[in-house]
Amino acid sequence: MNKLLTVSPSPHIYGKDTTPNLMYGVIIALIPAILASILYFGWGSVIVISVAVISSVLFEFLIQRFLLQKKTTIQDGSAVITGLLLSLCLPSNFPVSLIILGSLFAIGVGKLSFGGLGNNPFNPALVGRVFLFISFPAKMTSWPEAKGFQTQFIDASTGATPLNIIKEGLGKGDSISHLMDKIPTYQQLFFGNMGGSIGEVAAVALILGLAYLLLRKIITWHIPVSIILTVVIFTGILWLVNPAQNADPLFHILSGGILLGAIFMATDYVTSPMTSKGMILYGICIGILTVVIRRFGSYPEGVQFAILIMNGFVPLINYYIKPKRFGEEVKNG
Amino acid sequence: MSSILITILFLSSIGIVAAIILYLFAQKFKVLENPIIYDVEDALPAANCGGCGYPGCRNFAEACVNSDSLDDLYCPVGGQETMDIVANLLGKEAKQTDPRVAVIRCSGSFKNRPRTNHYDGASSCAVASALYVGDTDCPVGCLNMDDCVEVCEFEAIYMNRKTGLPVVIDEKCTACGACVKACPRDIIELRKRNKKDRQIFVSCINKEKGGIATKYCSVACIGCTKCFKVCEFEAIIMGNNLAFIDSDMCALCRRCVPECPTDAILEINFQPVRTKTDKENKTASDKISEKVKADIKE
Amino acid sequence: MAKKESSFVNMVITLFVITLTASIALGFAYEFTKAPIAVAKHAAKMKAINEVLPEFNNLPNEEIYKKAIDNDTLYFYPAREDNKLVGTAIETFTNKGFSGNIKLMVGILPDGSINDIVVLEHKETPGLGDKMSKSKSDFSLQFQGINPENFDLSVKNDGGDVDAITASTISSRAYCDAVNRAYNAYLKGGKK
Amino acid sequence: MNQWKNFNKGFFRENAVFVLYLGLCPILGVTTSVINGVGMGLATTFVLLMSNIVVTLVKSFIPDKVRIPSFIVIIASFVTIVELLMQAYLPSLFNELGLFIPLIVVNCLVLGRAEAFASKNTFTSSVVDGLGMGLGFTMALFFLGGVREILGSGSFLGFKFIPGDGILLFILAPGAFITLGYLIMLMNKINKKTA
Amino acid sequence: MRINQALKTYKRGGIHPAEYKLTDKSPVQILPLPEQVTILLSQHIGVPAIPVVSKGDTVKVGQLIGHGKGFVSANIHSSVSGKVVKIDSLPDLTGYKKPAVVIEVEGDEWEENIIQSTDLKEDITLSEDEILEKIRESGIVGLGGAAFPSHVKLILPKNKKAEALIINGVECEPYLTSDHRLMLEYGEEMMVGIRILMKVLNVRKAMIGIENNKADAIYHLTDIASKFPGIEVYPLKVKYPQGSEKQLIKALTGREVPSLKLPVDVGVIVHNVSTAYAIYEAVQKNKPLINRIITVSGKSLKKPSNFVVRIGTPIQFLIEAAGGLPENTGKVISGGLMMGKAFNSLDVPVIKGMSGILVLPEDETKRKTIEPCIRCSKCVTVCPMGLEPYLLMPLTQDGNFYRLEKEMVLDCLECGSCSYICPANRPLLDYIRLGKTDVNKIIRERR
Repeated sequence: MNKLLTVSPSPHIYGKDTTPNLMYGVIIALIPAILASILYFGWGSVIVISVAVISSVLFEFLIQRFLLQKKTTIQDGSAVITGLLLSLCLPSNFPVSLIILGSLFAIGVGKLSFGGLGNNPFNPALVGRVFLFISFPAKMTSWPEAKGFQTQFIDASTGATPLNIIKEGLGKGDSISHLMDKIPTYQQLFFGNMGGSIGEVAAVALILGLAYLLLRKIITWHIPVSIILTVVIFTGILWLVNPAQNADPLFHILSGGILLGAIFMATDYVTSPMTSKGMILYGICIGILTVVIRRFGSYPEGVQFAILIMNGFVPLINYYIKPKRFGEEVKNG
Repeated sequence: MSSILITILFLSSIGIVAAIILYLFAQKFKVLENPIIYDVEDALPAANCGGCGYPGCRNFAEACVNSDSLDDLYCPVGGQETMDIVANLLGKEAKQTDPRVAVIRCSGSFKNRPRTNHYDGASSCAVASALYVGDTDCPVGCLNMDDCVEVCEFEAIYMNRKTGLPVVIDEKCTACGACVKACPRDIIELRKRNKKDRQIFVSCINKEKGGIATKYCSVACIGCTKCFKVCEFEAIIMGNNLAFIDSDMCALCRRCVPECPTDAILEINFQPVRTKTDKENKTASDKISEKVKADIKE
Repeated sequence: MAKKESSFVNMVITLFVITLTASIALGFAYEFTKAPIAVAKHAAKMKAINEVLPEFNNLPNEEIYKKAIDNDTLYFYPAREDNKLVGTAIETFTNKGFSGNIKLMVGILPDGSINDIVVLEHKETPGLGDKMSKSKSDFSLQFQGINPENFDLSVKNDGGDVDAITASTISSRAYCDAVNRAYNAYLKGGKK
Repeated sequence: MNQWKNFNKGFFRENAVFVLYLGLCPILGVTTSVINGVGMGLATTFVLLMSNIVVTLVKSFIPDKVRIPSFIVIIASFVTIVELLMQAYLPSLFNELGLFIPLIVVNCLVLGRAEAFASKNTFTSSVVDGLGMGLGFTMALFFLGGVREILGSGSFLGFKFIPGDGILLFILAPGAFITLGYLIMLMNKINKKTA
Repeated sequence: MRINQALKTYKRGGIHPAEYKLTDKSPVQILPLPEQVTILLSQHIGVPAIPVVSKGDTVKVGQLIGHGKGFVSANIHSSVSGKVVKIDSLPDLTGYKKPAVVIEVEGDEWEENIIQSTDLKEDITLSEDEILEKIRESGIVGLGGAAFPSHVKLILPKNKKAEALIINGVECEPYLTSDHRLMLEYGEEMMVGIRILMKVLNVRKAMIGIENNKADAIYHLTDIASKFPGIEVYPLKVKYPQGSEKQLIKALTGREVPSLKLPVDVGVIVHNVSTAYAIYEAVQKNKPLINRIITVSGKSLKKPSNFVVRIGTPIQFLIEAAGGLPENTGKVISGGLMMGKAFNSLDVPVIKGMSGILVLPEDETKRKTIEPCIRCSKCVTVCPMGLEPYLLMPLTQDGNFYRLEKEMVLDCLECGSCSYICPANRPLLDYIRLGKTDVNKIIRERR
């Protein structure tokens, strides 16, 4: 026999999951949200999404190929996800040059500076988004209204997001019941007919994405459910204590980026805890921080900051929260 | 002018009070640690390689200060020079030790050692060695998966991809022994450093009988004792079908080299090239050391 | 070089000598720079007063008067052209800034309208809140020539007439607060 | 000892900011523009140089136990003198840097050099070291301030060449950290090449 | 045919690899004798046996050739009759050399006291001590794969008492069907074996755990179990690695064996079905462990089958009997796909713990390129022991053994679920296994 036998340590078969597989799964789960954004914001959202995705992939390629002189990893799809998630939390009239800058920051600083996929402590898309938010606050807080499909990119009429309305109204001393007349109905909120960043408006599309992710077992329920439940409980308590000053839980869930954050950003593999117990703790902390920032902070929305802050705590959570080892519970008898 | 006076009065009194307080504290909490530890630590190379057997240079310094004699303590990186300084600092005798260098005692290159199967696991000698015998039938030969290269703090070992054997860059090797510990096959040996880094050693540690050994590897030591017979310095020890040249005894006379029927005895950094395997190894290592030198110059 | 031993006398004497030398040096430096510092401070203030008021030929800081308001003191610098009051510069402040106090110099004309405003001191975020400085943006220009009697000195978000600096409502709000404080003090007897 | 080598060590090879990571607090605070950075750098250089000189002159008279208090007094005196001088003759720069000038006292760079170098070396070496370290510090602040000013406000030395707002993040504290990180990375790369 | 009822299983972790039970319908065939057998003297965990024959001796089937000295060791018997031609060191399946006896086959002459008839002998006449002695003499080891000497397992520590006997018929590895066929074809003998074990251990209850992809075996055994009081059959959900002792105990009794403790600490003893059968043969028929059932399988093989094989038969011989080695063979594995070891050459003999030989084509054997860990936490989710493989691998690479021990690396079953599931193709188990060895070494040094 002239052919050499192969020897390797066990196991000798492998599952079907691969990194690109999982990444493309997330992209598929994002399709409803992308479609919804195009439906509501038209060309603006098409431009924002395509620019962000293309520039993210391009920057990953260029930096890896020429600056780091490593093998490029654009085919694993993680750069596409970064671009998509970044674009989904931008307003539809965001200038193209700044989107490119945001992608560069997300990929270059948020991801590759730390050693690329698997080593970044913070979610790169959120790093990019927070960078843009801090650097260009004016452009990041003018939200075009969702008006159905439209062809022009820069829309003159901008409006406030529901959360903005509430925040500023409360600042002026209005009561919630009065402010609720100014914001869209729950039905509109659910289907996404409101001002906001392109990806976060349509709750129904995001929930469809969540269902897909759970069905394909790409993520587990722990993070999204614990974030959303915490927000519901926390805002519910505030609401019950003082309904004049606090919006109800349903409003909080449907408005702003909680769903997008809880389903797609907090669940990012690299930057979330490894154990289910850790995931639940992480989710609860994100929920609490979000509500605290929304209600008591100076920004109307806080999901991004909450997730980034908790990203920083993930190594600590991983160190202290261990899975339940086999043999820990000893039954007598 | 009053402001000047106030400043002077105020600051000076603070100075005096502070000095008194400091003095009292210094009396109360006298330093317990021997300050000479710092001096010893300063004299060490601060590589923290662990070659001395202690976790770091600081621990080694403590050990030097606390022990009665320096006989068991040796810093392989700093070498004799450093140990002399340390001994001087402590007023103790440093044991005279020769500088050493690592050598790879395997010549089982791809050409010399036929592969009998193909390994497809994690790229680590330790993993492969724990799993099975290796790509060839030789149970002690080099597994060529870079464990020694990765562990070297001084970039003194690299893997020659053509032969599949690691090569030690003599100039950079500090004989810290990290590779010796890392090698699951115990191929690497620390030998006495000779003039111009010359070295003669048996490049095989296979203890099988000659017939079996040569089946695995064409340059295996077959324990024929030819070299043993020719050596005038009693530097060659035979045992378990294997010859071993004691580097402390060897006079580098090179008489044993041509005797070896399987070319298992290697000579490094000697003038003319003699044997086939030697050529292969030598030219490769020479090229690299030249390249390294060029790199340094840049 | 042998170090001195850490004995009691050594320690006390060393530290004493060092502090003594240092204090002498410091005292002289202080004396030496006292006058230039005062001059520099005065020049800065005068420059601001000059900027916020129309032409005058008296020395406003010699006619300075104060008024206590909100547990602090506002300084008034009346300016006269040939003994006729042409305006009052008011050094005002607010502690509602995004990061710390803001000090402004507000020039108010005798008819109660604002002539000009200059920022004396602030620690606002560069690029955002610091746009209140005249050199950085046109924000402060909107106050020129308005009379707070018929102009609500609060940002539009709060129902006022002031266009806030984009994305730094808090700094704008603080700015308005300081101007308001100066104007109210001016009305409540600051008018002389 | 070769004094040029000594200077270069402080200026480049063991640069206080990029290699030793000393005195980062004032650095991150003041480098929003080139002028601020260089001003701070020169002030620090002056203090460093003077304290090095004085420390090296008096080192043999100071008992070990009061070493640090003595050094601190010396440094603090020079810092106060710088502060007073700046207030008197450079009021506009003082306005910008005011808060950070007193902080030079606790800049570990100054005390660190006094303790680690000046108290052990000769007069000339200490002067050269002080100059090298101080100018290296100034250079680092120049680059940091330059990058942050260009990116953050689109201007250089106050001259605006990009219309509109810059990237705000670089003016803010996180921008300082990020810029510093990348400059350190660059420095390491250069150092490795020349090593 | 699957059983639909509330099935027992363990809760934490586990995976579902494809089953590929190609041979579950093929009856066990008796393999003809090879020309020469190589019987390794170290086929079990523990001290190798010492040869008691010398070159040139003539031996009979069942004759003692290696004496297991020491507490944890096992006797080795000749599996054929013939002449001892060599006593030497020969490579086992790791390629490292082990002492072995090579016997040239001459006829098939059995030791006189071995009862060769296949009649079922139900009465257990021997006393407990006699049974134990018999098991020890016959060189019985755990036939599930670990090859731990069985008599050692049956001697309980003084202050411990077993409450139940668990018989492992799970066979959760893909391809393997040797236990399945044994349960179907030698069910009654096995039951008697279980009764013997119960007598030795002095327990009233024995539970047979079988995964419900072997429904015919479950029905068959449930049927005959009615004749044997105290023995019950429990169908289990299909889940890998249910065949692991700790997981099986958890599934059947709900008890968890604490870290670094033995099953007897929670009052149970686990034996494999094949071991039970071997014990029946040893006790009732005086037959030492000289043959076993081995599944030879693989998608590319012409005739995948189950064979009764004499210990020491060369692997090459077995593969020839199953249709020869296919052209595109990349890997040959001893044992299951998940935990088995790959052969580096086919000149290796069958040993007691070998339950199957799998032939994999080339395209299935290639490992994919290792990518960076994306921290997807799938390895943590599937680990049946609640460990964190993603962490253990870099800890091993860094040599951080103190932390490794703290992270309970010694609890690892080496089931391979983590490497199986990893989307980045990381060799998690390769390194964890190394970490285990290293930590063990350190613990030994500490003593």
